[in-house]
Amino acid sequence: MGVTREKVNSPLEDLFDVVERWPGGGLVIAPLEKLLAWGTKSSLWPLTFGLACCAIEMMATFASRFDMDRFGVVMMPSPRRTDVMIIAGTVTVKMAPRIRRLYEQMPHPKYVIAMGSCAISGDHYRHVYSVVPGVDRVIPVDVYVPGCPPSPEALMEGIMALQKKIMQETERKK
Amino acid sequence: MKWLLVAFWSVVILSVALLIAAYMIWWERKFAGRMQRRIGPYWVGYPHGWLQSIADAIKILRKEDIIPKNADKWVYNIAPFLFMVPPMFLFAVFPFSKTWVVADLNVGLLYVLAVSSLGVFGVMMAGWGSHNKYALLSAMRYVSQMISYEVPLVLSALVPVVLTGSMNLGAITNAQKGLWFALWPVVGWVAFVVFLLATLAEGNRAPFDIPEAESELIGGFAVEYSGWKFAMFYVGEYVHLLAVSILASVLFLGGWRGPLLPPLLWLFIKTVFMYSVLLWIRWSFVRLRVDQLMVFNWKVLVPVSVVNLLLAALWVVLR
Amino acid sequence: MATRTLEFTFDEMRVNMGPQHPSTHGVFRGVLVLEGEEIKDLIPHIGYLHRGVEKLAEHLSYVQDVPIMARNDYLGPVHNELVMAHAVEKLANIQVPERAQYLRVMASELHRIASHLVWTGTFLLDMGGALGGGSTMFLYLFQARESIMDLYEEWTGARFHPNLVQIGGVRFDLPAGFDRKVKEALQTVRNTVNEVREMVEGNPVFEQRTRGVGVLSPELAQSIGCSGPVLRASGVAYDVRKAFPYDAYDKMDFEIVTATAGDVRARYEVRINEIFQAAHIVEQALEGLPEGPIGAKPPVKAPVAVKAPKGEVYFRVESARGELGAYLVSDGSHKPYRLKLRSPSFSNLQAIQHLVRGHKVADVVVILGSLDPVFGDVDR
Amino acid sequence: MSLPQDLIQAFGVEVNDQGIPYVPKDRLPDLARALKEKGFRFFVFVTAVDYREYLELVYLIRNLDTLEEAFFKVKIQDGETVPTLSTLYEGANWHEREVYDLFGVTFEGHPDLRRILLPEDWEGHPLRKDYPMDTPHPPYR
Repeated sequence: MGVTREKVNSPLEDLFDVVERWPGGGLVIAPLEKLLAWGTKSSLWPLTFGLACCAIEMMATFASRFDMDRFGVVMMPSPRRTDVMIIAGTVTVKMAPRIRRLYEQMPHPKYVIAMGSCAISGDHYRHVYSVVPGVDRVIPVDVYVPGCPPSPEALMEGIMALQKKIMQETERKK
Repeated sequence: MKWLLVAFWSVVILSVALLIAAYMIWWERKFAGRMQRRIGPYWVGYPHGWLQSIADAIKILRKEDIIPKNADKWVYNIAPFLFMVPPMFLFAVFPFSKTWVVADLNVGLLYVLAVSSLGVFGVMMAGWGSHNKYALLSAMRYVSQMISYEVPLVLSALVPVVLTGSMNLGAITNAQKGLWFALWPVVGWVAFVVFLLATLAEGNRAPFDIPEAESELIGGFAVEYSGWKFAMFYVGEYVHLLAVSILASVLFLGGWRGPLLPPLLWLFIKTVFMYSVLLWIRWSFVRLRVDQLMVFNWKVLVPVSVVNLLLAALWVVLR
Repeated sequence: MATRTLEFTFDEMRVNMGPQHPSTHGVFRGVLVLEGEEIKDLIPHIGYLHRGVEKLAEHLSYVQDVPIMARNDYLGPVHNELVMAHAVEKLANIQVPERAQYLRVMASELHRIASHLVWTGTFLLDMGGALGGGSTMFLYLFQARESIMDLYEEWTGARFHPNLVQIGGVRFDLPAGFDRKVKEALQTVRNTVNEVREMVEGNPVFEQRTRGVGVLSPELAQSIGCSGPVLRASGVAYDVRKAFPYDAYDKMDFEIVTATAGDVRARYEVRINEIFQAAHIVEQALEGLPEGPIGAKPPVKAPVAVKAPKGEVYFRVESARGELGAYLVSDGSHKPYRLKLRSPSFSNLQAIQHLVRGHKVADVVVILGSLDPVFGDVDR
Repeated sequence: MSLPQDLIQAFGVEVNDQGIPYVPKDRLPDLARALKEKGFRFFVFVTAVDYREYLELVYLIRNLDTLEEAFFKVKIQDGETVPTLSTLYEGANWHEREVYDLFGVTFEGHPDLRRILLPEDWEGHPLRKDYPMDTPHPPYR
């Protein structure tokens, strides 16, 4: 069961689409889009949101020793301001609609990192009646970070992978 | 042609103020990082992540602009402007050097205090227009806090006025030729400390950041705002902080006065110092509760500043 | 002169807090019934992390159940492993070698320290906000916690869920030169905690926020079934480690930390002092560590290796949150017939409804934090 | 794992060959009251075990001063109701809700008997033996 992502443009991107249709517009837009992608990649703000064990490791990743602020990644409390949602922990049937709703509250462009094997597949709980086997049944996922729980270094690599993906998105469009 | 000149300088000062606000955010993140034994922004721009705020700005402009279905659209849309624009007006009257003032008002301080309290409207409208209980609660807290803390703020800002005998900010700066007001025995010290505390509360900073309290009210009055509208709230707060830091250095630290270095640089150094003091307090205290905040204001700050103002007046009379 | 009283009536306002909320320590949802800023009632909703562990345990064998249990109380995984292993050992009458007992004590006290460090950090974070002084102290304490995580990484190969306990012993022996590192880590912890105490204790803001807030009487605490620091802060000196000693706890010299006020401040004090007590116990365990086997070597991996006779048993250990119990019913096979986990967080959390009434919104997060619920443990 | 001797006689408690006391369910509130008067104030837990033909409720209450434990069971048939203890012990409130949620045992006189761990609209009681562990629950599972 896959979940698809609908594309919503921001006002700026609407403007870009108009300009792109003008003769020679593409030449102007291509570097600008690259700039936008760079901006997005350099300031990924995740939602302060943890579910289970992985949330503690997520906190450790944002704490002094690993310090995600170096990459411009800072936690934001309100989903309206965030770019990334890190699903850190087991998703239950009771929680799934709430996660879906939080995802819908985030403004486009938005990304999801599934952190830990529970969020990826349900791990050893996948056969239990109340557990969703994988958060990708609820919302589309961009990066999977395996581990139980993943070490902070692994989550950092996941965020790097997401940054790489954001930069590649612009290249694929051309 | 004078108005053209004024317009030109206004544009220059406003854009510089915005740029400075962006770098204040960066400075805060670096400063907090150092306090918390981490590095802060590092990889976005070499050296020390100096492009971080620029990247944040670019990203936030790209974000989708969400308007909640049940929001009061007109109120919701206009609130960010009402929050961000008033603090920008303040830069008109600040003396950046002996001659460099955009509008040299006689009642400069009155203007500053009047305009800076306009931000309340933006907050109340944001809280009401968002159709969100957290935003509404937060806006209520913010308004009550702003109105209460205006009293000690004004009373302590009046001390330099009494000592100078003028409300013109340039005149106040000139009066500090010998000794900064912040260093005046007792009267000046008390006024400076009260002003600092009231400034923290006005600027919505810890330990008085009750309206924004993430742990209770998620994100405060701007909880429903996304994209560039949120950016306006975010930057507006820092523009406000910049304005009050400048105001504090003008009122208490001798403004642009100082030996050797050019006046603008002196003002800059003092402003950065004031701002860093605010940050230092912010990143080392836990938050007060809303009722305790009010008690602190009405039972401690207001009486102290009233007595202090009386002392200052007495001193001027007896001199 | 006639006095005139002004009466205000407020409309009741319901505010939903959670399950996604920056300070609910996981997935707690509380519906606040407010009158202005004052709380009339709080309707708690739990179960957002109900993973059906008790059902799952019936389908897995005893050997497999031990590491699964670690995921419940994810701040003190070793305690959960211990309670499961102990229950099976008691039922099947398996003896644990003495060295393994000491290692178990050491591991569970290290996790108690780590858990209390996280608690103190998040508690201050709730009070000071992510953008304020609270986060500074939070980060200091997390840095101290890292030193303990490092110890685990070296000892067991895993930072977080060590899988240390196996039925009949422990899986891993100490690496060479470990005692020096433990002492260094404990010193780091002590220094950091002292530093944080210096920063918060006596600070008027902190004292005002915590003193007299959320007072829990000893009678109510017992009737609810609160245990651990929450109970001890109300003045009841009950500690499983003393009352029903297991492993090598009867050979350790430590005190039951209590406070009498029963408010948030008392709970803070108890936990802070427990960090020092736990550090003391770790040092004793390290000094008195006897030589000898640590259990089956290589570790038992076959799921059907352990069988328990028909019967039932209740075993309890002191986790960082209180009395963690396992009620195990066996039908004589290698799987449990029924496993009930008596989790301390579940019982402690019930107090929230009684504690918040009449307080302000800002106190809710402080009181909730002071109960230290871990939602993996609450919902199981 | 037992009850104080005088209570066993006073409340008609049957003790089986393994020494486990079974309390008749209509005497349960009286027994709990007597226990509370004897100093058994610390409520540890209540849970249930499904033996397919019948259910057993398991109670554990402790006296923190003497560290004595009162451990007893109540045997019920499917569909029978049990008097609640939540009026005597605050802690029984959530534990009984949990038993209701996972086993479907109804507690008479409980102030707020709703599902606690599972969503309100859940069907079935998962910890019963006839409930398969991997029951699907669309749309997410």
